[in-house]
Amino acid sequence: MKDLQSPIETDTGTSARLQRLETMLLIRAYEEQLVTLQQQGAAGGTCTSVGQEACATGVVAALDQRDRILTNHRSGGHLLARGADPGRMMAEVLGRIDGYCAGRSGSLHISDRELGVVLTSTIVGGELSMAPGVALAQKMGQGQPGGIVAVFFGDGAASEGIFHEALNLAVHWRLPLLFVCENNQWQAFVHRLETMADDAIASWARGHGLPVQSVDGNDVDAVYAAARDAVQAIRADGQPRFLELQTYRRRGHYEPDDQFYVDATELETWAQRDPIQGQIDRLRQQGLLDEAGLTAMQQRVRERIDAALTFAQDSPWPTTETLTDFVYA
Amino acid sequence: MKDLQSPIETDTGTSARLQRLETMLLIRAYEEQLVTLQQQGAAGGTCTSVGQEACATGVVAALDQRDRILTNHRSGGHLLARGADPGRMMAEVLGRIDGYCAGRSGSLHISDRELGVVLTSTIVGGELSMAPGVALAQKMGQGQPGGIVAVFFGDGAASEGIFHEALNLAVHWRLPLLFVCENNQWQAFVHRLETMADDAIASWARGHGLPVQSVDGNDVDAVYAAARDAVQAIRADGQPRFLELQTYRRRGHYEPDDQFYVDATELETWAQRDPIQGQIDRLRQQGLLDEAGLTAMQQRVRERIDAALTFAQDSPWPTTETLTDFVYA
Amino acid sequence: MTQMTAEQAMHLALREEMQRDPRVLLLGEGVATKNNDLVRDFGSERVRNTPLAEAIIAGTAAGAAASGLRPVIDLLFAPFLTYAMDALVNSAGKLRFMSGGQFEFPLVALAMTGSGWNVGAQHNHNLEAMFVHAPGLRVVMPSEPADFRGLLKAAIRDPNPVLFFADMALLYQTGEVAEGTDDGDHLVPLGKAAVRRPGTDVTLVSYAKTVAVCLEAAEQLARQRIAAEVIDLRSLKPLDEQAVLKSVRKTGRLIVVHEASGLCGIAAEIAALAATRAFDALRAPVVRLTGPDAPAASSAVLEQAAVPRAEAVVRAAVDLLRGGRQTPVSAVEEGLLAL
Amino acid sequence: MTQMTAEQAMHLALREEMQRDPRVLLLGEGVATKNNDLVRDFGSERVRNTPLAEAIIAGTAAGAAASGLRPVIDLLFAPFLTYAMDALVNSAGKLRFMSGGQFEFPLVALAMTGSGWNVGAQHNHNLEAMFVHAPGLRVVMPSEPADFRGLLKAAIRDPNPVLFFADMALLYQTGEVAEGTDDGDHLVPLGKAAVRRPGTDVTLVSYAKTVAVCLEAAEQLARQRIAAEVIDLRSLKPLDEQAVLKSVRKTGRLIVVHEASGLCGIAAEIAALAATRAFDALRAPVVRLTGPDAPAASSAVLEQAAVPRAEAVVRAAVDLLRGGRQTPVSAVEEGLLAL
Ligand SMILES: Cc1ncc(C[n+]2csc(CCOP(=O)(O)OP(=O)(O)O)c2C)c(N)n1
Ligand SMILES: Cc1ncc(C[n+]2csc(CCOP(=O)(O)OP(=O)(O)O)c2C)c(N)n1
Ligand SMILES: [Mg+2]
Ligand SMILES: [Mg+2]
Repeated sequence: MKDLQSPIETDTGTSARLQRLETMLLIRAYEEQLVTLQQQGAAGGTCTSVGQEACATGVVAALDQRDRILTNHRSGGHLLARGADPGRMMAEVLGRIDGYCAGRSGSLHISDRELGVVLTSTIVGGELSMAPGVALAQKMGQGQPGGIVAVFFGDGAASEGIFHEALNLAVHWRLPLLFVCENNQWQAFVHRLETMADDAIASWARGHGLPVQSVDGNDVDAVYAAARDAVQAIRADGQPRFLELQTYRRRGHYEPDDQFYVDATELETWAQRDPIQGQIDRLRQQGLLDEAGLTAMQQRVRERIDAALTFAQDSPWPTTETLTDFVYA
Repeated sequence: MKDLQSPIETDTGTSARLQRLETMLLIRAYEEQLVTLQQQGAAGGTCTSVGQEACATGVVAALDQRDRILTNHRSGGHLLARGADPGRMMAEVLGRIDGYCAGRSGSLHISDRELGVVLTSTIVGGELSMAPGVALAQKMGQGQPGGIVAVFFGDGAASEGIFHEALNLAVHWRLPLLFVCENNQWQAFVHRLETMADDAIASWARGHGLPVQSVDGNDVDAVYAAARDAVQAIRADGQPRFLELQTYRRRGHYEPDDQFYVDATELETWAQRDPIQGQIDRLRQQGLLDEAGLTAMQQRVRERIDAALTFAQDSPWPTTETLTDFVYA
Repeated sequence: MTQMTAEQAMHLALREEMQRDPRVLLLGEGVATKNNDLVRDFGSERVRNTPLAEAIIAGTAAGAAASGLRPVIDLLFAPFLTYAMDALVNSAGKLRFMSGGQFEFPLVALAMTGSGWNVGAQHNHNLEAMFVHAPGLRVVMPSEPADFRGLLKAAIRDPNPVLFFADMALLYQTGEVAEGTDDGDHLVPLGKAAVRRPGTDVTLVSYAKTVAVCLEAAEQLARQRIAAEVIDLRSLKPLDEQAVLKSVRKTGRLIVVHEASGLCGIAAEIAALAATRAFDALRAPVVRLTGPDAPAASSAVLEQAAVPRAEAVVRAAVDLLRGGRQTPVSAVEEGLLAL
Repeated sequence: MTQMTAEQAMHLALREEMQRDPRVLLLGEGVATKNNDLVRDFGSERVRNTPLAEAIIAGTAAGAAASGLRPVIDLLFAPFLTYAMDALVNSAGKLRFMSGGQFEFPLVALAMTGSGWNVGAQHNHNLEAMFVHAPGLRVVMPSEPADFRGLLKAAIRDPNPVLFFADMALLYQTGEVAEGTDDGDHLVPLGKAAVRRPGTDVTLVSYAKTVAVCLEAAEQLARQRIAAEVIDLRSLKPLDEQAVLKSVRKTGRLIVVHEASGLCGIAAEIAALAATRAFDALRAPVVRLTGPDAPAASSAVLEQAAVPRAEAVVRAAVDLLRGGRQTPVSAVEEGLLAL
């Protein structure tokens, strides 16, 4: 963390866009590896973000190292986009001591203070409850100068009362907080239209009087641009912004999940809008990516995931004498 | 409860308007009596609604006997407007067995099932959490045919997350529920503008997509008219409505409270807009009330309160053997 | 008799009670998705997917229960109950009393808890004791399929709010459940413990997954000619105090075993019961073998290590019979886990 | 030494700690209104009125605490903690552990509770045991002004989340508090009980308002030549187990007294402690005198009747010394209130 002010990625130029494609491929490969492990009985379930990779990638790319992130149960993308080591993440999923949380978290609450991914909670709305406090500390001088806070949550979380409380506090206390709602249309086993109006999330957020933008969450360039603007605005005036990213949860809620309850046509429609394939097509059309380049990228990703798996599986289990470590400070 | 469908008051004619004035006078006299008792050390504190009498009176007058009401800590007006016996209310405040809740409630949670004033909670937001369930039962055939539910709460309660959850559920499940926010500008010892935007309540409610109306809560005719329209609309389509009543808490939060924190000019401005004096002036101007009529009315009210006080003070204390009555069914 | 899992037994109970009483309805995040047979048979009014908002689910249940319905709400995992706490503790638990008996709250709140799925402490937290401490609530936590069914049926019929905790590790274990339609025989009344194994030397009191731990320990102890009596509490509130006291008066020795942490937990209550009401009969210190005062870890090794094991129970029982000793609050403290 | 009320002592502690450590801030509904001297001296950034929303107050405190601040939040009355339960139990209590020790949560949550104001069970509910049961939290509940100050100071300095319960009945009672600026002498460490009166015949363990009840009982017992030792727990978690065990080993008799209800309460924990770890020293049944398993009534008569009285403690102690007896869980059950 030498230059805190330099964004992890700086521009909308070719190398940054290729980098973001590679990030999305990494997220996909990582999560598919977890699915395989689960199917083999070698790991418990996880919440994957297959189909949502552009959300994590685009928003996190717009943040600086001095910024902080809060996330939830579906956090793999956010962590990897932030630069987390897939090996330590996988070790955590497998419950090993080299995991980011020494095996205490498992897949659902991985955080890494160093990376600025803090206080991950799997209580839906937990991240929303803590985010204003992190932003308040930032505002009161406890973070890196100029830093802001981004909080990722789902459309389901927006139904919890804490959503409303967090928005009101952030607006009223003028907290440097970016709300990022990944509206993936599902709330575990319930389609969101079963529990809220179609335009509910943006409209609820607007009721709080802060700037709200809805973006195609499957277009990483669009997500990046919107997030960059929002982040700049927050840095400029210190006040919160709201992004709704329209996307879709393509796998089940939690592995394994046969999705018997999902409308096949809807699923297929969104599969056609895959954020990774879409970006590959776009970069190809623009002449920025060729077959060799893509293959090399995929190769690098595969190698990282293989190495990660080896690392994770080689990591020791915690010993039972450490059962009560970390409870009290 | 012979004729469930007949409104407790039917019209906007003279006798109904005089009746509502008398109701307001009764509420004022009742609460002032409680203040006196508190000052004499004869009763604990209460939350009075001095200055807000038009809200309770206007809305409750628009309800039928078949309708149900949920209210909160500041419920004296709602109960009296509904026809509750001030004697039993006072007995409850004094902790006596003839109180509506056998002395278990005290001033803060008086309910009376017979009157349809149910589940009063002093947990701010508690009434909002239960109201959809009462309305659901109504919708599913457990209430009186055609009945609706009205829930009274404050501007402070609108800050609790449960407000948002209750609105979403009521809208999405199409519940016959009238939300009545008495925006009295105060949330205990905090002015509401310290914690929310000026237009917050209506704007939060509008985010949920239901019809919202803001009304002068110190004009009983206006409140009645708006409530009557809302109630009719709910009865017609079974869907929720939202009323915000702009008013002011003229006494402190809870007796005793010297209101050192209240802006004297603001208080005085609202005192000039007293709902009772305003209505007296209007009725006089319209030639519907003369001095003798008013004196007679005040006399009747005084007699009822005196009788209530005697009744309450004569009521026995609960015996300690009954300490654990009513816990389990 | 037929074999079914605890989950199937719960489903059967729901179906039977919905059949019997049209006021029973099922609310929760995904209940309609997961129970589409119930939607088919009882309609979408009575089986409702809710918004993702536990506070309003529980509040709605309280309001509906007081207004003539009999809601069963599925709050998924026990830690999510923290969002529903006001509705359960302050409304459902208190408003009958606070209204001088005007309202009743016949509702059931379902929640899963306990180790077995490596999901970590925000899904796995045995907080049943918190609700036992709160007035006006009832709490049950069965250990076998027949009781999952029978207690759920009784809970639905009870006029009080009941918290029904399902131990995750038991949900897919099978057991014998009586066949036939509902004729009351399959009810398990709240407040009745079951003696799972009679014995005369030491009383093992437990509930949920650790009942099996105690039975296994009793089996091992039998080989050492120690006759352990195993009591499955089933209801944590009302607690079958007489069953516990009777057994302790007989054996003179008491070991309480559960997965929840020890401080102010059920084992504390049972130990206190013995120390206050069966002191004269006690021949040795009471022993508590409980989970540690720590959140549950996700890592399988640690998750399992936090659950008291049969070996620890055996060792404690043998020690007691050898003449009493000072014993620990949690399974961890004395290294019993090392077994 | 100077005389002040418990409320003044808390205010002094807040002032001293805000002075000492610029990271300490005070958040809550009305805290800025009620403490305008603190606003004046420490600024409106550090003393903030919040929206009326306990969940976000507590969540914000958790987030801020993990990010370098040391928030003190005033949640007003204990039953309102039900709205803050997720933030306190699932976040502040667990996320240190769940993150493998990456975060700390140095926050203090204040709440008033207990009888004295006739405000009924939605303001008056002693639910401290719920937080004792939850891992990762500390819980204190002082009985006299010097401890209100000293424990609040220690709580603010503690790196863990601390629940600070203020017994309403004690808030305006005065007591001696040391003068002078903060030099550490006025800290009361968490986890240390105080022996309020030494004795050899029976141990009375209590906290908050019932400490005075026990002292009064001890006074009456002294007239009957019974020397009662009175222990004020002060911290409920960590619990000063050694202090309790030491006293019980000396007296052989234990009576635990508190206002909170009995089931899975602190008295259960203390009774269990004695039964598991001082059994050999016990010469009589343990006695619990607690509030009933019922919400608190508003009516003054009933509210007072729910609090254990000195007469009941005396009677129990005399009974124990006469040779042991079977005693009740709550003060109500055996009609002790009739005294
Ligand atoms: C308070 C709470 N309720 C329920 C759950 C179970 N649960 C986990 S994720 C989830 C769905 C969340 O939906 P959303 O917020 O849209 O996020 P998504 O999973 O779609 O990314 C549910 C119901 C939980 N973890 N916490
Ligand atoms: C959950 C909860 N938090 C705090 C309180 C304390 N309290 C009682 S009334 C009140 C103010 C409520 O404001 P509002 O909702 O506007 O109603 P008003 O009192 O103005 O009628 C507060 C903070 C409470 N009773 N419940
Ligand atoms: Mg979603
Ligand atoms: Mg108000």
